Amino acid sequence: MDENSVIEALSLLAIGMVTVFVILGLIVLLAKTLIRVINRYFPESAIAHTQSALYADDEVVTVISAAVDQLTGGRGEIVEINEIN
Amino acid sequence: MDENSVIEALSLLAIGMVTVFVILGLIVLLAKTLIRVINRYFPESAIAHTQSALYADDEVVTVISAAVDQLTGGRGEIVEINEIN
Amino acid sequence: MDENSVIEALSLLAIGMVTVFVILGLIVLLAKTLIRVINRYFPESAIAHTQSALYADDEVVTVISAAVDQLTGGRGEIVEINEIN
Amino acid sequence: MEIINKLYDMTAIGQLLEEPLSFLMILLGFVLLYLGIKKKFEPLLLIPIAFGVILANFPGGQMGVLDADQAKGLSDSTVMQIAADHGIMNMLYFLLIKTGLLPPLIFLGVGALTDFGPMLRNLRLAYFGAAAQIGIFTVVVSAVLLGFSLPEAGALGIIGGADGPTAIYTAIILAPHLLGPIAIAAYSYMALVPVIIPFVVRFTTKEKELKINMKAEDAKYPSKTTIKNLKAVKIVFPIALTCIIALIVPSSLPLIGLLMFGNLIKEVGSDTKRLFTAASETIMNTATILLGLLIGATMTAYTFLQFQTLLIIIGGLFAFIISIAGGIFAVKIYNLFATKKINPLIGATGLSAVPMASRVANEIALKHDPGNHLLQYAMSSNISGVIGSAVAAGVLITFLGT
Amino acid sequence: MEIINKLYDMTAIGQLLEEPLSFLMILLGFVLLYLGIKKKFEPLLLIPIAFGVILANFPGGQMGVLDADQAKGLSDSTVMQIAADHGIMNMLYFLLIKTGLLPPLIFLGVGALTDFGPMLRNLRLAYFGAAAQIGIFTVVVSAVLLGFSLPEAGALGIIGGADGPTAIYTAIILAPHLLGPIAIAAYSYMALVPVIIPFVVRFTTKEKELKINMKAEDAKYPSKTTIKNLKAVKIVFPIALTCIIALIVPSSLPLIGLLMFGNLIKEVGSDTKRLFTAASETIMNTATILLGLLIGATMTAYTFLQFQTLLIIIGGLFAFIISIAGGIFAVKIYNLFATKKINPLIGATGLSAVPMASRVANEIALKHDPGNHLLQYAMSSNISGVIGSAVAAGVLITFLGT
Amino acid sequence: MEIINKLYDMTAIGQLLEEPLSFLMILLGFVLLYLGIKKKFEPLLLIPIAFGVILANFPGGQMGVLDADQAKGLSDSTVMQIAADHGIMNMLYFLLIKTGLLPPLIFLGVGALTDFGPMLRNLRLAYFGAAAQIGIFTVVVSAVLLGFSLPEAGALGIIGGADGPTAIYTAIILAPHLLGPIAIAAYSYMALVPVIIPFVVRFTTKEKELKINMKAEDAKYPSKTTIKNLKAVKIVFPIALTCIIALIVPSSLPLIGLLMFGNLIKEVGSDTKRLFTAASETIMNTATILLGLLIGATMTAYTFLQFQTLLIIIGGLFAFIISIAGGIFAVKIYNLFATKKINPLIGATGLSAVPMASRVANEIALKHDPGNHLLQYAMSSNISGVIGSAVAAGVLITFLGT
Ligand code: NA
Ligand code: NA
Ligand code: NA
Repeated sequence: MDENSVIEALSLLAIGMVTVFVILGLIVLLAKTLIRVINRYFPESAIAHTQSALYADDEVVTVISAAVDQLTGGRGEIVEINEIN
Repeated sequence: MDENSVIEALSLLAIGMVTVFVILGLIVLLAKTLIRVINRYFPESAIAHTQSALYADDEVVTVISAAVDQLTGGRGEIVEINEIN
Repeated sequence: MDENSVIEALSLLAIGMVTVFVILGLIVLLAKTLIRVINRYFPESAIAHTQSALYADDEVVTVISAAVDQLTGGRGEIVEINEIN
Repeated sequence: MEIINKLYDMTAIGQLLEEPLSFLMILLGFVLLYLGIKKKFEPLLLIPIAFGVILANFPGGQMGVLDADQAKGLSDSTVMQIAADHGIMNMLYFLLIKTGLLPPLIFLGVGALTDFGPMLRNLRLAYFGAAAQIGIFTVVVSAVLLGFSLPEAGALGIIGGADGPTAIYTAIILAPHLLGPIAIAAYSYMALVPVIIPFVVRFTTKEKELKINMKAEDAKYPSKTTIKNLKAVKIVFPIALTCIIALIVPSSLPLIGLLMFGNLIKEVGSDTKRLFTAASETIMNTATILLGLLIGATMTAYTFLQFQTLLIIIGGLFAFIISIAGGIFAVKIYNLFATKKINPLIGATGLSAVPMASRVANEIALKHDPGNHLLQYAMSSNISGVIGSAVAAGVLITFLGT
Repeated sequence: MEIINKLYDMTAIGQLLEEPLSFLMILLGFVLLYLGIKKKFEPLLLIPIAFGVILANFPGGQMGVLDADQAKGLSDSTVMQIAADHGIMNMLYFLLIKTGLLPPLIFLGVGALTDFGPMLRNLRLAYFGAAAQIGIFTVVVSAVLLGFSLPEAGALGIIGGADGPTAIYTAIILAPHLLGPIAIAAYSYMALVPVIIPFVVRFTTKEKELKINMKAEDAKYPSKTTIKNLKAVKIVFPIALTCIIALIVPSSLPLIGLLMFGNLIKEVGSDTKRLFTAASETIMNTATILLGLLIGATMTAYTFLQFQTLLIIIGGLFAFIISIAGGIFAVKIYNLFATKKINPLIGATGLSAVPMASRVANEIALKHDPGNHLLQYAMSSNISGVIGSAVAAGVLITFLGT
Repeated sequence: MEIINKLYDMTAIGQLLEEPLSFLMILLGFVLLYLGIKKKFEPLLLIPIAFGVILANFPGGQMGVLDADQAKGLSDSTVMQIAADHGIMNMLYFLLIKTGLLPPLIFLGVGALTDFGPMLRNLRLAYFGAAAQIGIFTVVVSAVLLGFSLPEAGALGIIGGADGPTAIYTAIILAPHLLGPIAIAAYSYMALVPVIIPFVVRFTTKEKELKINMKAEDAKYPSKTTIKNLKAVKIVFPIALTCIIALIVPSSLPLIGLLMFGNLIKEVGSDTKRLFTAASETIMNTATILLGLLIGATMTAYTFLQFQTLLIIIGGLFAFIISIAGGIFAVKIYNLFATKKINPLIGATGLSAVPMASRVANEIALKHDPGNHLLQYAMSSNISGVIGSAVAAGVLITFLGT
């Protein structure tokens, strides 16, 4: 154990924690800006669309799963349902 | 810019275009020969089979697609139907 | 052809055949021990479960296959049915 | 204070301010991302290229490929040394790009996804895939006149082949330092085919020509040969084609050989399903993602922001235009002598850029005559154009490669 | 008799008896197999590692990676020479691990499987992914005090990042001779998160704090911004994040850059489906299997059975504990000043170990209040913890790498 | 005129006329394609090999692997240098074949596709997978008598193991210059198993023996042990087997170790699904396509059209015949002493060539007694024959490898 190393390790502790906080701060800041800019200039019908689509999908998946379940006695699994673009 | 290079580039223009035409000519010739030879010696029930199979396939695919459509509310897609050998 | 090589080849014949028999003997011995140990200490409901599952699977597969067959006119193939864990 | 200095040294800020041109490249990365994501310009290639550009131009991350001077002699280093000294991007670049490995691997996948049926049913039209290579060689001559070296001119001209992997393969062998701009030009113009083809068609064809109905001509002058056993023909064809190319332009073999092998294992069918999956999915997808990222990684400010790049971008466009026009005029000349007329759009698709060129040609034809579906015909010259440019690449590599 | 001698020389028995410690390693392999198969501790990593350990410690099969002394200078040999002299495991080790290639490739896949949605919806919580890196740096200091060199201490500390590929990447660069124990410690403690987190939580939090209901808080103090176009945000976010990291900690770029690229091609959707499949399946699965086997192969008796290994195992545990506690106390401090309270479990998940930490946190919360579903909130700090540890790794590599 | 000369020089015609034997090889390529495509002889291997042969024997395309003399010392060159000087096929050959990497990778996939169930249920029959290795060693002796060097003789003999990757791995290590003919012989005879086994059976067995009904024998003398927990046994078995092999014949470990690891990740099930997919699909398919092409690429006229090749083809056939007969006679000897009789077909399947040999044996049995389904029994000796030949390969490599 050498004293310089300990000092460098301690300075790393400072530098490292400052850096992660700065970076995550910048990321948060940037993400907020992004969201605001996109909300203002490209709002689209996004929320409604994606969310409802999500629920719809869930419903459909449930229906299909039930059908497959019945056919396979609970042993079948739907691996993938691809959405048509 | 050097004169020899220009001359070589021009000769490349000639060589290149001659080569692509010669090769595609040979390919066409060979393909025609192939078709003729296979038509004569290995005609099989090929046309009828492949073509009708094609249409049949299309029909079947349509039927299955319709079924899947109904089940998935138009969101499902048939990724692949493998034919049994 | 050199005499030493022939002798080495013959000794390889001996060594090789002894080795494969020894190894497969050890494997058999070990597998038997394994089976016995696992039978005694971790018997679980294994046989019943896996075997019946196997038959059940076959039945289910038959049913699904029949359905797919009917839909596809015999041209469809079930690529994979994944079991839910 | 010392800690702040250390922090500053850790960042890329200092170096970036010293190389402000890097900002321009990062901006270019954003533009390419926009084109790939929003405008859907060849997203499979442009998005990885764009991301590669961004990663490469931030200094300090070792994500950019060394320029030609820095890389001199590096082929003598082991991949481990390259990775240790210059990072994983350079390692992958030397292992996969410098060796010329990725383009043939992608051609293997392309072959497995190509159907030669339309070409076999309309062999006559395959010649226009030859005619439409004229842009390549014309631009080679022009580039030499503009001061490019012969190998550089060859790499520039091949953009006119309108085929990504062929252009990249040729550039790797003839002028690796121009790989970035050539790849960008090739894929951008391929993405712009829906704009470029109509533009050229407008200035080179007449309404009457565009109305030539291929199906009607076929009905008037029916072909004498029908293919009785298409499966057999499709299996033998790639083998035979490989032999012809191997005999005449062996330098094209790494491309055409793998293209045809991919096609063969597709046509053989279920017996080689595992090979088909490897070619068309595993290898193809992996090669695509790496190829894109690595091409992007070559586009550092120092390498890309040269006057040459501008000339390549312009030259590439001319190569495209001349190739399309070449195909069209070849049809016109053919029509002078033949009674069974051909729609000049079939010449335009000799460019390749499969299958978008064919779709564009089909749309133009339908605009002039709603009953004129010529997609299947266009696919014939379109696919033969792929072979044509690979052959042209072989010629260039033979005569200009070291 | 001579034949029996020859037979005996062929076997590994003689050599094994000379290196009896190898038995211990093989036994460790069995234990790891048991943990991976029966206890389901990170089976995707522990099973290949365990099998690699077993293969490596039977002498004569050339399935173990050379130790640092034996490997000195081997980076100058070609892969063919390495394979010929030391077998395929060493060849793959030098080609894929020594170069640092596999961890970024795995991050490419991880990115393609990560959803930043929860983090974007709860940005405030992302800070706790920073706080929970404290274990890394604290253990670096402690390790130096215990006599480790600085680079070794850095590699040891990074275990506290609770992220496999990051730990492995850092170890490869800072202290390749410690790769085995570090990887084992990292993955074992990640597998033990369901034990470690409740343990730390019990000693650092009060019942009342654990009952803080995130949804109720959200209802009381609703967020001002809603995301109107989530898809657009999710596409731009990985690009922007890459630029920030590239600017501040370029050394993290091989990890974060590929993580974000993987995420981008996932978010773009169907246009880049082929790239997504390559990243999340082909490359990810292949890299995982090879990474596991090769890490196992580094764990030979000579390399692993050192006092250092014991210290790494202990140090790694402390790094985990301190990171979790760091996250928890950061929340407590925040709660002192804020009116909108946060459940300290959200701090604990800043550790990363995605997504198990979040699931564990959710279960603890539900135990104290059956209506307190905080999974989505936990995922925010959880994912930001991945970024946090990659940044920490970049800092360590910048200052301690050669 | 000058242009025509240049054109002629570009083609392969001149060189081909100088090496007319290349035509013979190309012809052989066609024959192999015919066998693979039309006759369905191991299409997954023979079609890529055949295509590789065709590509390799057209001069000028750099698609053929250098012969031993030309390749001397090339392992000291980096892959980049090899690619630049000798093309991508040589680069891939040195990277993937010369290193011995592909056969173990294929064994990883084979293991993931193998079910040890039949063997575990009929352990007694596993011994015949040992007996049927006699052809290997007999032919080694014969080959030495015919003038082959010992390593060459070992590589020749291993054809009698009737297992592709094992034969290729052994040939790579013992006699890389014979790789092509050995691979061709191994896969051809494996494809011809439906002809060879009945032929040998006809001359070595009596009607009465072929009618021995395994199920009836089992009913008469029921086995004392039943497997109560098959899943557990199947998980522990590959681990235990690996340890035995590692202890006795460590040289087999690259093959057996990966075979068993592949099997383990299959048996563990859903927890290691990603690894299973990587092993049995991604890695397996990619390795198969490359292995085939590269083996074909080694078969240039100069290397293949040697008198040795003829001897290898003949020797390989004898190795097959003797192995089958060895298995059959081992059963006969066993039947002399045992009361519970065994059908000699179970001996024949000790050859390996999984699973075709078992299917052929089953058909022969059914022909003599329509109720005699012995497929499951045959699979036991069949699979143990795979282990047997990998062990034999290990012995040969230990004593004959440098
Ligand atoms: Na073209
Ligand atoms: Na973390
Ligand atoms: Na065998």
